[in-house]
Amino acid sequence: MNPLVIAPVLLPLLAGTLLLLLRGTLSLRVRRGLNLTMVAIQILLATVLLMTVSEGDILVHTLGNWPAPYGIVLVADPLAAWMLLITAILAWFALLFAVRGTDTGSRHFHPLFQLQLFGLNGAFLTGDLFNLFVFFEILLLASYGLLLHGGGARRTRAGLHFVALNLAGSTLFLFAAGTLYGTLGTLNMADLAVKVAAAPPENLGLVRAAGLLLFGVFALKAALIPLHLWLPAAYASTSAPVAALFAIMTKVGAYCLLRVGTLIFGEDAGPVANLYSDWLLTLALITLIVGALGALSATELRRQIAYLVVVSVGLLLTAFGLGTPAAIGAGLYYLAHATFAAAALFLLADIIASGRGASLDRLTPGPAIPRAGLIGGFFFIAAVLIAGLPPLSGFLGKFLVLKAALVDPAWPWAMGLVLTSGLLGMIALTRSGSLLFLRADGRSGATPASAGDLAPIVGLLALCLALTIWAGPILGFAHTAAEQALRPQTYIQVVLGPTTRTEPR
Amino acid sequence: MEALISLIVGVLTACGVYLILRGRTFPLVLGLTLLSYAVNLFLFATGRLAIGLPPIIDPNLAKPVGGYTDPLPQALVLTAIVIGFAMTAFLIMLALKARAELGNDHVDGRPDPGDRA
Amino acid sequence: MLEILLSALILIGALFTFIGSLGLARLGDFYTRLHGPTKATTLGVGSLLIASMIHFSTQGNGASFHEVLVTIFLFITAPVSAHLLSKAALHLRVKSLANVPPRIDEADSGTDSR
Amino acid sequence: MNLFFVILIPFVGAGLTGWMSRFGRTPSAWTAGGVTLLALLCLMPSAAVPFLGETLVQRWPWIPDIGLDLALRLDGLGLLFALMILGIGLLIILYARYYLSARDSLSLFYAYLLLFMGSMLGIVLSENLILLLMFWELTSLTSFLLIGFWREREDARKGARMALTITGLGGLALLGGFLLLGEMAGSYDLSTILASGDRVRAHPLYTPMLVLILLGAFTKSAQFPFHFWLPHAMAAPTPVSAYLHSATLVKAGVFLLARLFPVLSGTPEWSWLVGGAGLATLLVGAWFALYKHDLKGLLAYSTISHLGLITLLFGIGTPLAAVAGVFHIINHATFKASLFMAAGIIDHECGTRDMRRVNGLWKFMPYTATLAMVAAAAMAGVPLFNGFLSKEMFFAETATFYTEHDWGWLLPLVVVIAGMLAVAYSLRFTHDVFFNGDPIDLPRTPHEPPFWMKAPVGVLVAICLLVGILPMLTVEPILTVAVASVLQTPSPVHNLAIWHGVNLPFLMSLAALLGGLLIYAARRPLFTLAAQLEGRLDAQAVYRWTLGRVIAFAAWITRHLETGSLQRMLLLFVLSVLTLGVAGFVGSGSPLTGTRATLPVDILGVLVTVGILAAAIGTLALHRRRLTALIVMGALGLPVALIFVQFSAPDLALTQLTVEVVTIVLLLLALYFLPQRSPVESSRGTRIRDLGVAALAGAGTAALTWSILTRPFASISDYFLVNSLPGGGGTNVVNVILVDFRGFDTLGEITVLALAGLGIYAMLRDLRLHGPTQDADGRPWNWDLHPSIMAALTRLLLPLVLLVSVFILLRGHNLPGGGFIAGLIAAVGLIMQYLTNGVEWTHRRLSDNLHPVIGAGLLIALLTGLASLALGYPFLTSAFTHVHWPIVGDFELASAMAFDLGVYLVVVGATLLILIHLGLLHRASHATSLNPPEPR
Amino acid sequence: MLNLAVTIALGLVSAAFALTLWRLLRGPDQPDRILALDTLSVNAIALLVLLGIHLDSSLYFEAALLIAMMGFVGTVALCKYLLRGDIIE
Amino acid sequence: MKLRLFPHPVLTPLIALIWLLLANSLAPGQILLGLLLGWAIPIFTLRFWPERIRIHRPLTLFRFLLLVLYDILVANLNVALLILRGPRRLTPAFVTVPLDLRSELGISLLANTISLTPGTVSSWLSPDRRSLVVHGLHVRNPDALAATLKRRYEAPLLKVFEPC
Ligand code: NA
Ligand code: NA
Repeated sequence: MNPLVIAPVLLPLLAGTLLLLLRGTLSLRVRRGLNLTMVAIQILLATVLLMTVSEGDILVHTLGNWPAPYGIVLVADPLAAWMLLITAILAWFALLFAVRGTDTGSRHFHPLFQLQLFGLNGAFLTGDLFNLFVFFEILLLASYGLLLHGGGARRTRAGLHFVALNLAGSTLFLFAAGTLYGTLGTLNMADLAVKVAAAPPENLGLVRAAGLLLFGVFALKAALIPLHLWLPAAYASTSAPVAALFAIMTKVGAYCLLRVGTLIFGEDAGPVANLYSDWLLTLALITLIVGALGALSATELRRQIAYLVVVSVGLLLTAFGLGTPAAIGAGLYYLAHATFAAAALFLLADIIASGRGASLDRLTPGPAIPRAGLIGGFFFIAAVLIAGLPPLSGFLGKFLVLKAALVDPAWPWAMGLVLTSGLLGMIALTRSGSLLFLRADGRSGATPASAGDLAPIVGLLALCLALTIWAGPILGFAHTAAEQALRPQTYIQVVLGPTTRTEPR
Repeated sequence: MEALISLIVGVLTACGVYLILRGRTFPLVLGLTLLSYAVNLFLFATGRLAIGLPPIIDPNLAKPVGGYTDPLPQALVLTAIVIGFAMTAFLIMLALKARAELGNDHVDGRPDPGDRA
Repeated sequence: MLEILLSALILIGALFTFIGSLGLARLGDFYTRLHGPTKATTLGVGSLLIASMIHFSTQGNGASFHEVLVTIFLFITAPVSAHLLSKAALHLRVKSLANVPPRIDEADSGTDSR
Repeated sequence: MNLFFVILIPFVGAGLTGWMSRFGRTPSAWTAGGVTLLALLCLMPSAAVPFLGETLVQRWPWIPDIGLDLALRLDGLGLLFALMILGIGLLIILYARYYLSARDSLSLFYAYLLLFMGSMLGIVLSENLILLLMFWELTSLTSFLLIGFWREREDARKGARMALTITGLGGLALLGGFLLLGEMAGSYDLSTILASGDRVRAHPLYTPMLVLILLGAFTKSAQFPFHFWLPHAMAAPTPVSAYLHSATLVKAGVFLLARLFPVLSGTPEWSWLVGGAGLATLLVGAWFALYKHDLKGLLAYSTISHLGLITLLFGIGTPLAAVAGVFHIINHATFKASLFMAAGIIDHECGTRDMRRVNGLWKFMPYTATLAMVAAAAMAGVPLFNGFLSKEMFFAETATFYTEHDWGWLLPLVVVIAGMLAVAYSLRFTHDVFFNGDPIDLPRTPHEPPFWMKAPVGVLVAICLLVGILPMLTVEPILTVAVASVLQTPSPVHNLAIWHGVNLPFLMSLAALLGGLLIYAARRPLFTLAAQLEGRLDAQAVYRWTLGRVIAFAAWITRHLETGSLQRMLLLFVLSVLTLGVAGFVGSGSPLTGTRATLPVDILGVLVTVGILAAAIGTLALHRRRLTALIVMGALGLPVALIFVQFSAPDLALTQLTVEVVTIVLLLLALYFLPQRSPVESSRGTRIRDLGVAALAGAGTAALTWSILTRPFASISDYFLVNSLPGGGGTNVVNVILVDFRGFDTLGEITVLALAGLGIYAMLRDLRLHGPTQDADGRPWNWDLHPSIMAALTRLLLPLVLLVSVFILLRGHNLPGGGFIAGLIAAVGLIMQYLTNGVEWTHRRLSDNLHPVIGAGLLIALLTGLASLALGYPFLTSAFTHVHWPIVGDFELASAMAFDLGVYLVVVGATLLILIHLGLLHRASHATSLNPPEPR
Repeated sequence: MLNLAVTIALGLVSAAFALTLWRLLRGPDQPDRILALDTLSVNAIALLVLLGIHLDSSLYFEAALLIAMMGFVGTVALCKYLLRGDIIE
Repeated sequence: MKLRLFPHPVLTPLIALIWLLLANSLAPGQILLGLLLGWAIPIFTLRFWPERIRIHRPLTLFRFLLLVLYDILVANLNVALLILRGPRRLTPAFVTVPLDLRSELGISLLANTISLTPGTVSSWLSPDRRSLVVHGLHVRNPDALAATLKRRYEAPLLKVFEPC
């Protein structure tokens, strides 16, 4: 039993509950401060957890003191810790942006924000398939609340689509989980891994079907083609801090594809080994190119960024689909980059939109943004990041994935499509950048973005810079996480191993 | 009985799918409700069907482990029902919001083409 | 003896339940159909519940009277339901075999405050 | 580590220069110049190394795992380029100080320039291939900034974008090529790669790798057919053109050819691709240069042509050709930089660069004219100027080629023609600008520019002359070491003398000079011909067309994919899921039906099946009449609950029944604000398609259910049955699972419920909806708000309902029931009061602030779990004990009960919050709300 | 005998259930359908009681009680909708 | 204050009784719990009870209840026969019953009683609450029916709930 494992889950729940209860009691200032502090503590917790597991250790918390596979377990391995840290950091910057005013646009922003983190952290930590479903619902419902935060017709429509699709996705999740339970009799993911590997041939059909249905669930969350269509509108029409926070949402799907794909349907899964690989690689590559085409055709900046998020999903899942330690390590490195870069761009897009008067973020000639030089500089850097141009982390991530792809028979496809999508993305960003910053006529009269508005953006960009500079050690960690994920025996042993009950009841 | 349950799940799914493919918010909600009926029954059935063996332990009677039906799917369905209810409620609210902001109840907010039939 | 009583109660209950639904299915307009279920079922389910009460009280696990509660509930609610249904049908001017008193139409076609 | 500083200094200096802007133009210029000088100084300590025949490598570990280090190298080639970059850079900085007007932000310009300079230095000094690539891309990006410097000009923006697109394309190809090359050589370090040429050339992937790398080099060096971006880049301020298109940007491509020469060259593929591209570029560039009326356009095409010449030399691939190539790199850099600067001066002085108007400048600016004419002569390959020397070596190489290949005679012929064209356009530059009558309609009256603007030109022209006359003294040493590093062997014997006697190359030079004169003399008909040809064979048009097609395709595909239609998304989702499920099952060869015995069909089973099918299909059939569909769907809950009862799930039956009615109330609340009917929108075909898809989905889930139900089964549940009472203290195993074994799920589940409540509440804030004042048939609503018979009796029911709720809550741990069901019952009881008595009446008796209830519920559940954590047990560890009190007897106290209480509160709070606030929607939408009269 | 009675009763109640279902689908008016839905609950209670006797288990009592309560609420809500549209006002 | 603590002397034992019915047990613990709930629930719910229910003649009420039970039995037999005979022989009619009862509860109880018994359903209450329209399944003489209803049900209810 290690409280460190459960702390990242309990803290946001507690914070969310308190923020809800104290809504009327505490002033907005105090609530903002409280929220920021809580997220900062989560960063700290995630860092400590990451340090603890950085050598490949796995920590388990058996909830209710019931041993796995009977009770629910939370499992912190390097992969989970990595996701937690990225989430917490991202959340802090998104919140920092939100507390400058957008958080007052709707009731309950602060509790919803914390509960969203509860859902995210829980999804990363849980070792139980059904519990994963529950956390999916939490993070989705919280995100629905946040997505609609502020209102507006477009936002509402996007929200409706998002909710409806995800409800269909939830139904599918239950079908898949039910099939696995009905066939294998367990829900613990480590136990499922054991049982899947030992499944008799007559049950393989059900196991495979369930596995691929789960794939569908996660693909929907991850925005893998053809299930990516919800993303552009949803991301493009929500408020900036929420869109920034959403940068992690697709990664939840990607994480689950990786987790389930390596743990339950991984190398050791016997006849269903590597069930996801081919599907994942093929679809991810198509996603890459479709996303890039979308970015190229976008007529609004935020939609363009949303499509670039689709592209990053494609690259990320290409890495996961390749399935080697090098590729997955590269993917995990890229994941952090893509999250921060997309978030920075979404925040920046908000500043650009509010600086252009009535033109908003439409990619048409419009008035100049106040402090265009500075903001243009940030945009330039962020664009370089997201387009994967040298020398920043985006390039490194892309390079690492491509390098890892060379051992795969599909490498020409991977290389061709990755490079093409990179080119298209670059063309798209050049067009929009030159339109927004070079081709401005007149002044919009909007108030210039303050240093405080820009601080979260600078912070996120600095994070990407840090990812670039310390790529060596970070990638080292990512490789540890990848190897750990690809060798699930340790995970299984730690989870299912000799009972970890604190003492007999 | 198993065939009947399968049939029920299948028909509920089919009706649900058809309804969610209609372009209005209300049928969408109805369809998702039908789908959640289908999946709840399915989830329940994964514990297999047993008559008269509710998982209520009788402390006086030392029934064997096989003397009760599988309780776990029931717990899962309970959770799923609650979550489904919450989601449905939210979707309904969203449908109303969409109606208010888009001016009609088409899922894409398309202007009303009128009743063609 | 007990078994005969029980069987009789059960059969009476089932029969009345059936007749109630039969009325619902057969009768000519809504207002007449309304009589079937609201009456026949109260007695039908009442008998069944009494049967259940007797059955479980004689099983050796002590008296079982909680069925009374269901009966109470049904007896309070069934007439209210019937009244509301009838009121709604009158409001909607559902086709009636009997002549509807004109004052109902007058009152119901007014505006929505008293 | 001085090499690092050489690169780093310009980058840091860029920031410094930008910061200096606050002190004015001159300090900016001084800073930029100082930075460049500093970088040059930093290079000096190592400058001798190449001359000793060594290669200096400096390394700083970065990502050692993948062989990506910050590794720099200094060899002859690198030194040569670094000197050119810094030296010409210095001159450009000086020139730009005077060239740019007061409106332009000089410091920004210098900052971009220094960034570009640093990137360029990075390319030429990189030891690691990936590092080289990074700098390569950085030059694309920074050149984008430089070309688009005059952002208000459309041509500048377009030119910049085009340059970035083409060089970016090349950069990406280069990435692919480098990746492959690195795999082949086993390292990204040039030292290793340059030593593994044989292995690389023998590798099966050599050709694709070569093509990719050449794509990179050719796009950067504006080789045909990628040459068209370069003339458009002329929209840049002239110092930029002078810098980028003489010594730096475009030279990066040929630098790469030189850099990788030992690894890549020596194969037919290399010869054909590189030679072919070079030859085509040489010719095409020269041809177009002649007809450009824009002075800079002429120079741009001539640059293309010269780049083609250099490429062709590397394509020929002999050691001597390499010598000529490197030599011409130097020469071209000097004369072209000076020519661009001269063109800039003319533009600056005349206000136009159109040679049809710019005439006879000799009279206005004789010094400038002299300098320009010298440089033009070098470009033409006139003896005594540096261009002559390298061009003659070039002719010599083509002549050698002729002796060794069939059809080889074509090459000297073609290059002589290109040479003639070069002479002709050089002549035009000289004659048309400085002589040819008087200027026509110039915006300004030209005169000599400031001295410091001419000085850089003078320096470069001096170099042209010095090299041209005294090659052995001036250029020979650096050329030798540069060639040595290109070839990775000592430089071959070459003779840089001016006079080699009358040989074939000399005759070719002579022919070129004379032919050029003739062509220029007969230019008029040629101009007419060119004007007629214009627009055909236009690579730029191809580019625009391609880009346009790509964007149109992107828009087309995106429009067709992302239609914004939810129906489409859902359809795709269902189809995807079907595909996945079927692929999963069918691919396995498992039988559909398992071996487990099935239960016999009984009457209840048939009944519920009929009931459910009737209700489901009825809902579907009647879905357009919404209320009817809702009523029919309301009948689903009963048979489903009966199934749960029949198959031993009493808890589920109770839950199903309560949730069902709450859902119906919810749907009714919503329906009030929605149309009462759904129009038919989809066509018959669509409906049939949807029915088909729905039927397939139904068949899929039915098959899945059947397949599972007919299979034998063993699960972890035995553990729950065994441990529920001794370990969890309850006999209702389902409830013990919910509050104990899987209490964490339940915690999540109530969070979901709370979130739904909060989310809905949050959404309601600005929601305005107008409920209809009459029903669907146009009938006004009934006058009776709260029929009194209903109201009076349901009030009586409240205590009863609450009692049942408490009953269900307390017994849940041991018998069917529990916090969730109990909470819903209480909520329904309270909702009933709202239904029958109205909001106002009820609110006078019951607070509508439900947030504290939800919060308290969550907190109780959370604290129950935290308590165990505080005691050193895992979260949510339960404890229970049996207490014996007199009279009362034995009763159980369990922490799980507290947890269940939390669940209860959240359920009551959230359900009421949702329903009441939905109910209040109507009132919220009316400023003057109808105040329902209070029933007495 | 009891078993026989219960079996016959189950048959009768099932028939009632089916008839009610028919009315539910047939309509023709909304009150007819609501009435059918209400009757369906009562039929279901009857079925549950019979099932309880048949299986000799009292665990079904709560379900019957809840059907009685919830059926009423459903009927009231639906009637209120027909009368007023706005059911919580 | 006293009223707040023990809001309803009748309700408390009634709730306790119902609790015991629910629990199906007479254990001392359950009795105590029942009383506890009988005390607690009215505190919360009394606000929902608009008027004090005063029963003036308990014996009349009891007799009334027996009468109603008897009528229900007979009514059910009648209705069953009517239904089995088929729809054609029926002569349904709406009958207006003028009301002397004034209290909401009284009227409600009357309406419910009418609905529960012989072939009649209370269909409509006039806005002024002075008359109740009853639907009869098989009515031969509407006025006689109205009179019977008044005599048989309204009179005792008047005595019990509105004796003045
Ligand atoms: Na001229
Ligand atoms: Na309302």
